[in-house]
Amino acid sequence: MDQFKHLINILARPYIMFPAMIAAFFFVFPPTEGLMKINRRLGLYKLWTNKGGVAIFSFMIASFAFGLTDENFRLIVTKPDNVPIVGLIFLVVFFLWLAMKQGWDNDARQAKGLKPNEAEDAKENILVWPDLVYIELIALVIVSALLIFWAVSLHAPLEQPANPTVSPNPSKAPWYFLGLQEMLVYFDPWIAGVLFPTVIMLGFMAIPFIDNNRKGLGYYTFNERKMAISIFLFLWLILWIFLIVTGTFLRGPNWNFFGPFEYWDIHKLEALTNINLSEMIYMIFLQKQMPSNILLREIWGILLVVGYFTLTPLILAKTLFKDIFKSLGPLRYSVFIILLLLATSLPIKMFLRWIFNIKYIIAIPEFFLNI
Amino acid sequence: MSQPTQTDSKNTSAENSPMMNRRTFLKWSTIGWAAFAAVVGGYGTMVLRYLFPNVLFEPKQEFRAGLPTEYQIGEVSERWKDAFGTWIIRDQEKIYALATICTHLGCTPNWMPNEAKFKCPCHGSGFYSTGINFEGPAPRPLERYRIFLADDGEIVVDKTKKFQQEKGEWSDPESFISV
Amino acid sequence: MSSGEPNVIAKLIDWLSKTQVAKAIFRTGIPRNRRQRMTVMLNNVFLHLHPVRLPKHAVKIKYTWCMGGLSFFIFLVLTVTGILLMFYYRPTVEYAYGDVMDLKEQVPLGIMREIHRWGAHLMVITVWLHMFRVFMTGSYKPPREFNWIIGVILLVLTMLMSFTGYLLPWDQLAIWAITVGSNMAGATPFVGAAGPGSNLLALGDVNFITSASDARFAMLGGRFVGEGALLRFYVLHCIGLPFVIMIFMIVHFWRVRKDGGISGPV
Amino acid sequence: MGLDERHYNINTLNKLFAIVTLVLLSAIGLLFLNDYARSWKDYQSNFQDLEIENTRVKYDGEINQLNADPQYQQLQNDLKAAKDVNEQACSEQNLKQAQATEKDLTTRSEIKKQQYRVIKAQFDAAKFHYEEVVAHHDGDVNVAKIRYQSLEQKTKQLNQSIEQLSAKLDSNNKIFIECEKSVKEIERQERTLAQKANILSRKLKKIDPNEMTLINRIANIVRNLPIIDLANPTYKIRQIVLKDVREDNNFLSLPTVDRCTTCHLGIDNPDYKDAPQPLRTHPNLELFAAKDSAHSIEEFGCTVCHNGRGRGTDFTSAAHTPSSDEQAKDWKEKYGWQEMHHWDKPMFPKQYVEAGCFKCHSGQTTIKGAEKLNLGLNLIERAGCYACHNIDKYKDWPKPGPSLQHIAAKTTKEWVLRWLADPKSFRHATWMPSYFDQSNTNDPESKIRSQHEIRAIVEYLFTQSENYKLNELPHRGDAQKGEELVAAVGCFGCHVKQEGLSKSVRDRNRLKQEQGPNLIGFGNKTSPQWIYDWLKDPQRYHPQTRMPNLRLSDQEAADIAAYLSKSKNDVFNEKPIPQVNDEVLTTIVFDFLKKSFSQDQAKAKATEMSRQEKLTFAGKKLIARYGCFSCHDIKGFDGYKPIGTDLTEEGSKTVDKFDFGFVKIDHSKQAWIYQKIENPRIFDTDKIKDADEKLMMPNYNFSAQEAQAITTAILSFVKDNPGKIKPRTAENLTIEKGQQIVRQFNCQGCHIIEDEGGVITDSVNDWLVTYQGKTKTEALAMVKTFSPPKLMGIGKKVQTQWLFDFLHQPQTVRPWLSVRMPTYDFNAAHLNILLKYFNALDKEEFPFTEHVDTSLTPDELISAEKMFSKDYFDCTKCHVVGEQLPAGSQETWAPNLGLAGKRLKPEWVNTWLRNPSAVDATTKMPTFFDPQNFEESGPPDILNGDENEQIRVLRNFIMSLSTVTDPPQSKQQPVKQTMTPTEQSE
Repeated sequence: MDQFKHLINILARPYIMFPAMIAAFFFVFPPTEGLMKINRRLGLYKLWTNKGGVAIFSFMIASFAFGLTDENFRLIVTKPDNVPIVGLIFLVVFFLWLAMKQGWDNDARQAKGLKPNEAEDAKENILVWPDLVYIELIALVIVSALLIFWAVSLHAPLEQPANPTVSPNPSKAPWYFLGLQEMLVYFDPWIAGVLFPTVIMLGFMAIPFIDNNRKGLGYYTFNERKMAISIFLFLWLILWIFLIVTGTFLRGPNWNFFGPFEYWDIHKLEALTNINLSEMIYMIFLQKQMPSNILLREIWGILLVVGYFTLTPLILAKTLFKDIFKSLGPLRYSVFIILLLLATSLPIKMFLRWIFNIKYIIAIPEFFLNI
Repeated sequence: MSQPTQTDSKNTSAENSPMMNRRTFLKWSTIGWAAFAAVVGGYGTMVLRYLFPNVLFEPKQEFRAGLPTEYQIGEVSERWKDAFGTWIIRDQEKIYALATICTHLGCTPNWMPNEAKFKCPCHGSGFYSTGINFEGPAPRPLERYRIFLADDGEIVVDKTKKFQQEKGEWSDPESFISV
Repeated sequence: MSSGEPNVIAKLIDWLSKTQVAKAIFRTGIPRNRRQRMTVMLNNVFLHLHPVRLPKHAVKIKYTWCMGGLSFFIFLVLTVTGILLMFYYRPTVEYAYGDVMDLKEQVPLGIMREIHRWGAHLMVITVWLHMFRVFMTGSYKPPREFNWIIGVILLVLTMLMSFTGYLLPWDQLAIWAITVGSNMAGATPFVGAAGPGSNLLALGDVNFITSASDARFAMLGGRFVGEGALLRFYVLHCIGLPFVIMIFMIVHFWRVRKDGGISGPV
Repeated sequence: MGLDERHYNINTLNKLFAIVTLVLLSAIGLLFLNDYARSWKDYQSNFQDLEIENTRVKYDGEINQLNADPQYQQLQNDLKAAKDVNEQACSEQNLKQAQATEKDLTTRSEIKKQQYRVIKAQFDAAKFHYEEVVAHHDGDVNVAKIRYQSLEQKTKQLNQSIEQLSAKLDSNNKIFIECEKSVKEIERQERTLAQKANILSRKLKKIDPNEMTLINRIANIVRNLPIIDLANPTYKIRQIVLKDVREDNNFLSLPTVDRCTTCHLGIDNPDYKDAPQPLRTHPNLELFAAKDSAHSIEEFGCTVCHNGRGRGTDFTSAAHTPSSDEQAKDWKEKYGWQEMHHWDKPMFPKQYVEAGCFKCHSGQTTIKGAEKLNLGLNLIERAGCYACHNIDKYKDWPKPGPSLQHIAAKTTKEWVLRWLADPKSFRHATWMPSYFDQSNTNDPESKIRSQHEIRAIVEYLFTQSENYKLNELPHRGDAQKGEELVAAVGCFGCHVKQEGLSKSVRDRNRLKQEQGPNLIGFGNKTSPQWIYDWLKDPQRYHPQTRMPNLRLSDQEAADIAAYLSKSKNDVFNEKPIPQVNDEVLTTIVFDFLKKSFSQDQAKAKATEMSRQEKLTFAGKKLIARYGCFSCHDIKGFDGYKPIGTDLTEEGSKTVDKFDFGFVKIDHSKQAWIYQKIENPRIFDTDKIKDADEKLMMPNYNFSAQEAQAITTAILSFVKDNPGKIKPRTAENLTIEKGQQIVRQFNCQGCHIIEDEGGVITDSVNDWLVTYQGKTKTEALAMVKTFSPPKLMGIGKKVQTQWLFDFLHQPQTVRPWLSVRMPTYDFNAAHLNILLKYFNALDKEEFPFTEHVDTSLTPDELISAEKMFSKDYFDCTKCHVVGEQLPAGSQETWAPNLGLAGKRLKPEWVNTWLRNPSAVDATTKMPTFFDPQNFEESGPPDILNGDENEQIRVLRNFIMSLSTVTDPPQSKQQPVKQTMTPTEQSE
């Protein structure tokens, strides 16, 4: 049993878990026809059937129940402020399943030349009183009851009085910002804390203007909007929800990583000494002294970053995103690709860190400018 | 339903009055709306300025630590240890201020003059007088505070800003005074 | 099974609904027939957020998940519990912690605080799920683009509401969470003291962006999370942000109706 | 028109819109300007100019001094020379090789360090992992171990190579250090020498626009512009927040917040002594504001002493208070000053500024540096204000006036009648205040009524006077001898005997001399027999009196009685005594009766009474009304409460609680109190009042200066508790209690205690001249010897038991003194406090017993006697030993060494012998052991020249003296044995 838990602890490490998640993601939510075929062949779509739902939830509940037998797992999961996140996991998975199930059902109907379920329903009009009003009332009652049960059974946390001189270890932001705090491991605060949130907000606002696919309005579908849904879910599930879960449950003292069954040992040490790209180039490859001129020193990183945001879009437009480029047009495409590249810069930076131990691609601490 | 009337009025306003001079129209409305934009800007500025009070009631984070000449070369001064949690150290070229917080678990180390090191009583971490850790569990060197000379030549230590060696911040000119 | 009693009650209700008072208040009688069921929706200021009739799919909870409605409902719960909490809570460093402690220990039904806190967490979740549903049904597509933008703003405001409320108990959890959060504001390019370019906004030896004049300071009203921050967050939490969120909510609901009601297949 | 559905011309609307928006815009501009313009910014700007000027002057002076300094010149030349030499030695070519090596080594070392950092981190993690695996058994121990060990190996290797590299680097870099060594050394010396100048020049560069670069000069302006001044302005509100100095704010105790330094910028800086206000330095930096003073501004702020509104940053809102009408006018013109009505604690005007001291220093009897306040407090003590007005500080103080229980034995009704009518006509500076013929009772009708009131009071006093049998005068007194005795025994420590005393000269020392009444007019007032009886035992007549017993012989007492009775005031004695008018008397009685009865009943009762009954009835009522019983013991008034307002928190009363009547004075607390003290009845002016409603506070005829002092004191009685008061340690409390006793019994009339007192010295001087035939210069030289001793270091010096005995029952230490230590009626509590007090002053432990072996071996005794003898230190030249008086001249006479064993602490004797002037700088005791050259100072032929041994042995000898020769002064009869130097010399 211990061996098994140990294995899970190892598997949960970001540099194993995260690539695995990404890899699996694109098979489960295939953005392209090619991947879709693989998905079909593997039968992954079966997840979005009733049986699949039962399987998913049985698995989740079973693992959770198993986890609760472990002291360390129990300790962190039942922390009052973490309970909503446990709820969040189950809710997200449930609604993901619900949406995908309806989507695949509708896709199957459309494959047969039928209209989606919603379209069938929409033919008929229903008076709002009492059907909808009553349903809503019932929902309110359920939520009220839930809140009261929750409030009675779980005390809101109140720790020691505020002490500005003693910081708890770890100090965590509120859970809904833990994604940003997790990004802080890989980016400087001005990127993780300011640039990314702003871009996320603006990017979300831009979605209706980028997505010019007229299909899929008002009904669940996957096939008709594979690319859009896949990208959205990647951002939302992997880069937001998953990072929050990691930040809440798997980050312990000194922001070190701890497996779900691992004791939060405050003494745990990790090799966190990383190297800047410029140091790597000059000191390790060229065995030379670092140039004193900042621009000269960081030119490689600057070229890389500029290249990433200029050359990659061009290359992608010619290759992978050829169709998209065609349908979006240059302006929409540029906005889309810049946003996408910004989003993917996070996993890219993560991989650079894990594989090459890179700290900053551009490191100009003199101006607080590190990328 | 209001759609047609709207477009109508737009068209008519400019054309329908023969005596109206398009130029005057533009001039006045430009002035008006420019002024209005300035007013809105002014309101914004008001709110912005309002957010920065002229006095603060925060506890002092700066303290005056006497003249540089009051410290001997090679001395680790414990004068401000109890009151401000700071050691002031003078070596051949500079004076710097070390925080008395062990980087391991936040205990307060002791200065051992005979062995010329800081020794943390909690878990035995040891630091040189530079603040560099060399023994025990401490993961990184002690932190330095911002230090500078006031107008009258006195040393001022500002605890709001810290410099960490592992981030390469000890070369920052604010992290020491050269003497 | 005596058939007399229900009759009496039904008659009584019937009679009551015909009194002048009932008419004055409800205008419509008991919504029994189709016409009445329609007019009740039109005549009631709260109900008339809804249209009179809807396509069938829109009534199905499978389609809507009811997340938008629940978010609004939780917002109302939070408003009520929040107002009640304000009776016992003083936003000063001296009293805040003790007052929250007293809510737990001493104030009758101080469980308001638990409902408020868990409700706040729940609202963040329901708002996210609402957004998720809206995306999955493609409901942001024309003509609803603008309402999607309003929705994103409401989402951000919801998180800010929760963030500002997080500080108020004034315990270790609170100040350090806000410290971590607000340090990010200090890293804002140009206007944050620890952000890139802040030292470019200087003239000669005079720095204009310092820890006492940057974005973080404006947010906290001080250089640290202290009494200034507590008061600012309190005011934002109780007045500032609710006011803004309410305005955006009104626009959001209005546009739902004006943009053709809930989305559906064309 | 109708077609457009328009009413207004759009152009008009545009115009209108543009105009109103422009108006709004200018309103916003005005708003910003209005917010920006603050008067304190002008002061700060002025201060900046001053600061620049000041710094420049200092800098120029510093530079001139440097240039004139030959050492500096020399250094400059040396530097030039050293640089020339260096140019050769440190030239590029010479160092080329080394520079190349340095670069190479540095690079290599940097790279290694980089690797080391990474490997070290990996090693630490691997180590932890290994430990964890071993502990939890969850993983392959061997794998972990191998990884750990290999990393350890690598770490060590890297570390080693880094060390090697840095060693190489060090040896390589020696050449650089060597070649620059001399230059650097000179530069360092130069820096040290020019340090001040450098600091000043740096400061100038920061503040003086002329010294700034262009960009900084622009920045200096920009930073203070509106809006932008949010970031980093030079014009700033300065504030001092003090958590431990509390401001009393209607039941809330809040931290003090003082922003006074926003304008008073030079307050703690001695450089601005002559700067214009508000920039000027505090006038008393030694005690206030300066960093190292007792009340540094950083610790105490301003308003805790000055009052006012600490948060105010404009002239009026800070609640400044002008000290005179002229100043008020001036301020109105200059600053637009207005009286601040909405602040209950306006600043103290300059003349009352010391009123701020008391709230923290209420325990102390004398507050150092607050002369006016001290005078005020002393006046309150002497005048006995506390008797009618409860003041917490004086709760336990005795009644200030003499007992009237036996008044019939002391004086006559006629004298009292005249005295009450106008005490000042008997002794014109008497402390008995005037009750009658005041500004509200000097109309003819009131005058007649007053006469009857006096008559009634006197009648009551004499009716209640108890029998008191005076001791018979045994001898006829000799007035001339009496006069000399009064001068000799020390009466003038507490009394004066002066006709035509001017009250304007009463300072604090004078008050000490006026502890008791002026010794004039006794011939009219009382009989020689009473004086004799009084002198022999004051407590018998008046048990609570503070008059001590001087242990006068019967003859001496009789002589003094004869002398004092000689003094008469004939004018007073001949004042007519008015007749009693029954009608007036009845009115007075009726006025009292109608307070308890109906008009008719009262009338009936009044007419029923006999004249005598009326007089005693009215007398008692009047004494109760005027509060005579507060100061005097009068039978029949037990349990009566003081009649005056409680003054304990008078200073905290708000202005609206004072009744200014129709008197046209400034409506401020201080003006009212001052006016009240100067003329207690003035607020009745122009008021219509019945006789028994009138104000009745008596008039002390204080001078303006005194009234001001008392006002200061009363203003200082507040309820505020700033929190940061002198710590209430047991030691401090003891000292405060001791000071109070010293004050009550006027010890400082004769002795100097805590650097204050000894006012008797002048009269001793007079005595020496008048009765000892000394010239003025002679007298001046010896007056110290003939005055009562200074009480300094008593705790260290004197054994506690001896002091106790002495205070209880004085014995003669200095036989030549004519001034006597009188016997006070101290109770055990008093004595205890005094002992603790003297010990606490010297920080001696109490109770304290010192065990020092003072025995001597026979050999040591011989050495000691040698040292004591004429051949060596010749101690008996000055010191009295037993009954043997010193051989030397009178001005050097010193205390009886025969008493040393019992009296002095052995440790103190040691210290004293070692270096007397270190203990008391004014002593006449010679220093036998030169502290500069201690080892050589003692006589070399005694005890092998060991000075420490010599001192010890001599000390032990002195301590044993009482047993060697039995001193004649026996403790039992110290009085009779007192010898005056005159007798001795004859």
